Amino acid sequence: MSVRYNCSMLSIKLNGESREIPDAWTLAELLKDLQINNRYCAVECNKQLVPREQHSNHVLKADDEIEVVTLVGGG
Amino acid sequence: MSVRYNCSMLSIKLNGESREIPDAWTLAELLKDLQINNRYCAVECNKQLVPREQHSNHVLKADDEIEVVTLVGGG
Amino acid sequence: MSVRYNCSMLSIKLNGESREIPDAWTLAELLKDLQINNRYCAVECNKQLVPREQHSNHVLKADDEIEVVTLVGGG
Amino acid sequence: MSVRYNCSMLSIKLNGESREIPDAWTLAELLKDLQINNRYCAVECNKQLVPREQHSNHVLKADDEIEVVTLVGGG
Amino acid sequence: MSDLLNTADDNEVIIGTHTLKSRLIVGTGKYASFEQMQECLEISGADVITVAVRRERLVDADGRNILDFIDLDKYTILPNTAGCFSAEDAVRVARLGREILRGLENSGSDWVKLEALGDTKTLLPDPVATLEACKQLVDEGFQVLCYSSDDPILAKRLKDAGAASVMPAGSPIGSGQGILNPNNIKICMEYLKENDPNYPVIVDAGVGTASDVAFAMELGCDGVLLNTAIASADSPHLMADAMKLACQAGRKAFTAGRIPKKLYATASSPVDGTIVK
Amino acid sequence: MSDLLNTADDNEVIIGTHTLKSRLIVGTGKYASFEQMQECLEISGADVITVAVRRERLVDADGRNILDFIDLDKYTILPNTAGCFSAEDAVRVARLGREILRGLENSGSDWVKLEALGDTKTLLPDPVATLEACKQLVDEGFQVLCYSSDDPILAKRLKDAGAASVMPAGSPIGSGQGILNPNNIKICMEYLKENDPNYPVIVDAGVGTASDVAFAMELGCDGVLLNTAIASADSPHLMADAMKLACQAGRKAFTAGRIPKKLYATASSPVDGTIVK
Amino acid sequence: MSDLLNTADDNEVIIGTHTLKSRLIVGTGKYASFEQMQECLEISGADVITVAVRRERLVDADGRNILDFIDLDKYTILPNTAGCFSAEDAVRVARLGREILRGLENSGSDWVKLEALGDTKTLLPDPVATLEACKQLVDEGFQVLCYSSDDPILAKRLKDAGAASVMPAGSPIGSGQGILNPNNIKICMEYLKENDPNYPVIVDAGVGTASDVAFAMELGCDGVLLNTAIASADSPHLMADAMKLACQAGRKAFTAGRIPKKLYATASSPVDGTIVK
Amino acid sequence: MSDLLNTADDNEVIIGTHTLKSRLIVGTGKYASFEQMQECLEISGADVITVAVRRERLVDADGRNILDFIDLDKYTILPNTAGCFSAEDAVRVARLGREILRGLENSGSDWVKLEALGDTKTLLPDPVATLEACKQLVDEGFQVLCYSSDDPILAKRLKDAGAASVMPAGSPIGSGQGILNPNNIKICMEYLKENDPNYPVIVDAGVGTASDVAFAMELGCDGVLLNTAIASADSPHLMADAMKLACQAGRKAFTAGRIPKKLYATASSPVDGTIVK
Repeated sequence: MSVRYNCSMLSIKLNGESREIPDAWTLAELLKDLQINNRYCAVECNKQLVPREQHSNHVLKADDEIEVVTLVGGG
Repeated sequence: MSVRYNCSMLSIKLNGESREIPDAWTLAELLKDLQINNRYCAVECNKQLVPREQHSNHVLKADDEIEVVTLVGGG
Repeated sequence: MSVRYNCSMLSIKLNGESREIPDAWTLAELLKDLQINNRYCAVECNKQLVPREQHSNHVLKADDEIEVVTLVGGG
Repeated sequence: MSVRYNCSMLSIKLNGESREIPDAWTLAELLKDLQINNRYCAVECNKQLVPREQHSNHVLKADDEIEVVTLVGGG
Repeated sequence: MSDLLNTADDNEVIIGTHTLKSRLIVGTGKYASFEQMQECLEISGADVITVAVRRERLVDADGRNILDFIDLDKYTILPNTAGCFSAEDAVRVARLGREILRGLENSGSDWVKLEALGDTKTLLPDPVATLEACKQLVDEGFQVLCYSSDDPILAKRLKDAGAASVMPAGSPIGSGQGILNPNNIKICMEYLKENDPNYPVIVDAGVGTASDVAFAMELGCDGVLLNTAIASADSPHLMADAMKLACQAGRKAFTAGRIPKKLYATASSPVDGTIVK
Repeated sequence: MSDLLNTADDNEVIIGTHTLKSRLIVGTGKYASFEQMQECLEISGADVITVAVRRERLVDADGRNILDFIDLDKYTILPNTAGCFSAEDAVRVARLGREILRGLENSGSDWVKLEALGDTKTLLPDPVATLEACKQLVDEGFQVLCYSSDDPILAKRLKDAGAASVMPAGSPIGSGQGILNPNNIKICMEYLKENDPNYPVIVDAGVGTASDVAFAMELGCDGVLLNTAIASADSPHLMADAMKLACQAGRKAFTAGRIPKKLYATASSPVDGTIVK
Repeated sequence: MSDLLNTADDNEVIIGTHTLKSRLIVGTGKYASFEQMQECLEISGADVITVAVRRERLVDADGRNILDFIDLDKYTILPNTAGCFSAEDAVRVARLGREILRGLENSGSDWVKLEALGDTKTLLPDPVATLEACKQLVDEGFQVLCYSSDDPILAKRLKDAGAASVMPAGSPIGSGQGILNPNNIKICMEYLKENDPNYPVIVDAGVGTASDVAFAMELGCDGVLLNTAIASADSPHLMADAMKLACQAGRKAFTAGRIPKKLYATASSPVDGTIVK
Repeated sequence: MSDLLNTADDNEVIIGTHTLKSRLIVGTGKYASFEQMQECLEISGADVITVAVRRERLVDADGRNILDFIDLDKYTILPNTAGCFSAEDAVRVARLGREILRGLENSGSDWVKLEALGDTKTLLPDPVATLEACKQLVDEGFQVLCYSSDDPILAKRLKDAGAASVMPAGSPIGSGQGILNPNNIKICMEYLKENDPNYPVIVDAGVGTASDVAFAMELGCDGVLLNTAIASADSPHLMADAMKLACQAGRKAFTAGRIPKKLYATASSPVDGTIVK
């Protein structure tokens, strides 16, 4: 994801990899930026589930550990 | 089979039990007398199969060992 | 154990059964009274093991729950 | 066994392989020539066992099939 | 979807001149009634059923004969030689069975389930009498399906003697123990199907429940012959249905090629991508 | 004829608030393609399928998601917590799975297949973590189906902790060894179904072929959960069909009440009336 | 000749601080008399015997105590916590057992066979109580030999909790079914002996006869603990002798390295040189 | 103490005119060297050993003969007819074996281990050739020990034909699979020992390790004949010792009368008197 914003950035961990994102982004904006199919996913912030309804007003902070998961084949 | 003939008799073995039958009876006459459903049966005389077609001309002799068998349930 | 003392008694539980014993008896006196082979036994008072050495100075109180156990055959 | 006899020879089969031996040899002479430990062996001539005692007077003939066997390890 | 499944119609099996639409051959003995037998046979989906040959009861108990309850066009009858303990008797009974089926014009008039037994206690087959009877019956033009022990060498000899099928016992008749020696059954198959993959090998006797049938088919057997397991179940109808399904299931599992057996796991869920590590 | 068979519709099993029309629960892992998975699921007749929860691959390999191949109205999805080795992680993953299924409005949003494993080598379940996670998940309102060892005492503890179903392993995941300790499964059933005959006990893991499934059902288990046995078979489609049939066959055989096992025979053909003796 | 046999004296096994001269640990329960027990123990060759802790019968039936029949110098006594269904009770009983053995100055005063059972019906071990009690007893300085299920993950947790030995059940106590899940025992061994080959793993419970003992040893177990199989045999003396020999036989077979299993033969007699071909 | 043990000296078994002091009969094939063979035979405790009959290698590889390594006074040699695939050949080889042993004045000159095999691939016995050869050899005064399949009817026929002992295979020669069909071995025993409890039945072939031997003896067999299991073990000496001990252990366990098998426990420790309840 090429960094192309002209505001201060903050670093978070997304699915185990560190990533720079614009300050004060909400989860919703992050997901939109990742072009992720929201319906198929669930999101955790610092090991706490963030329900779908709260994505748009969940403001990300520095060093937040975000997990974006989906369903895959399994036994 | 009540005995009610006024001719000389001869003794045969039918299915292991001795039985008196009128002299010179054929197999067909025996079977008819036994009211046996010919279609469901096969007959042996002295361990030799007597095909259906020969029942009427197979004359019984004294001490003949007749086996009249049919099909039953089996594994 | 026939009761034959002329002092005040107190009631304890011994191996699950209630029993009257003279006031201020020590464990050692109880065991001696029971003619139990001390070497083969261990004693618990209120679920706490009372080591052999302390039997003689362990004074019994009302409602103490005493367990006197030994070794038996086992798998 | 190098051939070094100056009399007429005849051919026999020994343990499946053809072999020239002096005419009128007895089994005993054959075995001696083969330096076989007689005690450990048994001999068959044309599928017939030749007991030990008869080796010396069993004269070999052309095309005799001789089997000389011994004991080996087995299950 | 269905086209994915039936590559060749895998439920057909050829024994001699007979093409069976079901790999399950069901016996007609030991049912509570002829009616129950009829229903169970239909539920089982079998198109070949076995019968025995017995003396006509002359003074008939209830005047009914099993044949009144068997649709001779729907079923090919396979007469057996149960109750015979010598080759001579087995040949006699086979001829009688053929005679009856010829009279009935049933397609089963050219074959016989050869049973030459050792004794009544175990009803285990007698190898010598079976082999002898097999040769005689083949000479007399029968297609002979030989009930046999699971001795692979005997099985081979029966095939060499012309048997149309060799039917090794899973375990003694009516013992309900299923297949006690899969190793021997596998070796029988190696011998019988050497350069002859379609030679029919049927497990006959001792099957007790559905998983036994499936297991037999998974060994690569061409079919299963059973009677007691259905007739003597608490609910014969349900067990007949179970056996039909199990036979198909086992065959499909065999054809499908199962996973290997290993000491322990390989994850069904992907290992990577877990949030925890 | 059919009325003879389906007394009650015996293929239904109730787990928590869910009524399953098929006793076979099939996994969605390890298939060659999503298409093949879709076809096998349909052939298997399962109406409950399991899935795992994994990190979204962000930069997506092929942009396809399994959910594009699962008819959410036809299947109730049972999310698992595969890949978790502690109670804490298992609870997190369960919540995530529920969140996704709620978003998808799938009926499987209220239950979870709890897997808390000992380690990656054997993928055997960790009794302590499983019990702990089960309690937490029950408290959070999940209907918990616990993948567990075949230890009957642990099984009882899981039920007492509120598990909607206990799912003992037949043998290690993907080992294909079937049911290695029927004795333990029977004792699990005694404990779990004591005064509670309908409590659902599902054999999960290790099943390798059709006869394994039939055998599990014949032990009285309420269903079988499998994945590798179909996905990794040479022909997954055929094996899916085999497993469906075997599951039904086994259930019917269990309900039918099999014959007892004996050392040897009882004649299928009547003993008396033979021409020989 | 003998030097060929005992490379290292292979009958010794070390558990905690104890060096056992026999790999057979024999129980003292269920004998017809103390005398019979004494004779069987001696015949068995065991040098470690287990006992239980029970309430002194005060008004004594026959005034005899088992300890009058046990040579305290010859045998190391291993007290168990049979009859306990919680960690708390198991710890109490262990302390009492230790107290008695200290009084008797028997070498078994520093270890305990931990049994924390699920319930009286099956006497199967309770994994949670066993693990809890193990930790407490290790803290109190006991060398703990844990009677456990054959769940490999639990076995590993018990070792990690400090158990001096893990003793998986072959099958339920007194069931006489031998080793029902060799697969699990093998996996237990892999976990418990990983980088620790001498960690003692003893099969305890369910052994019924000599071949069970030999089989356990052939799996690589370090010993077998049994009681019912000898005490309840028709002739306990003979069975004690049988078990001694079987234990040695199994150990030697394990150490000797058996031949592989194959479908069929390799000739024992040389193939070439036969007169027939 | 020892008087408690050896009621009658239970290790003796009578076969024809021979009284064996050991129930283990050991083969002399496939050892790494004659020296190793000699040592293993001695360790095994066997007093009957089997040999094969082969063509003298005339131009001798190493000039050594097995007989130089066999103490003819200590061992009774049992010659076999390995390598024969017809009755005719088996009879020839038996005569040759007898001739050699007569020359050697060994006590084994009056008996033979009859092996008439089906084919080289499996080395399974041919029932027809075995029966035929048995009759001929009995006529010629041999005491015939028949290597046979585990077909009970064949076993009975061999006894009726005069066999001094019937030796059913546990599994194919050298397959190391032990006893694959205990059910058949039990039925063989019923037939062979009906009103003749001392008729010797020896399990021959397929034994792989000590527990196999113990199991055979626990079935009531009179002895075990093996070769590959010792000769091809990693350490033949240790395995020879293991087999000796296992044979004795199994016999004693059989004589002792084992405990019954049950689903689960009966407590080894007394139930009452626990401090907890």
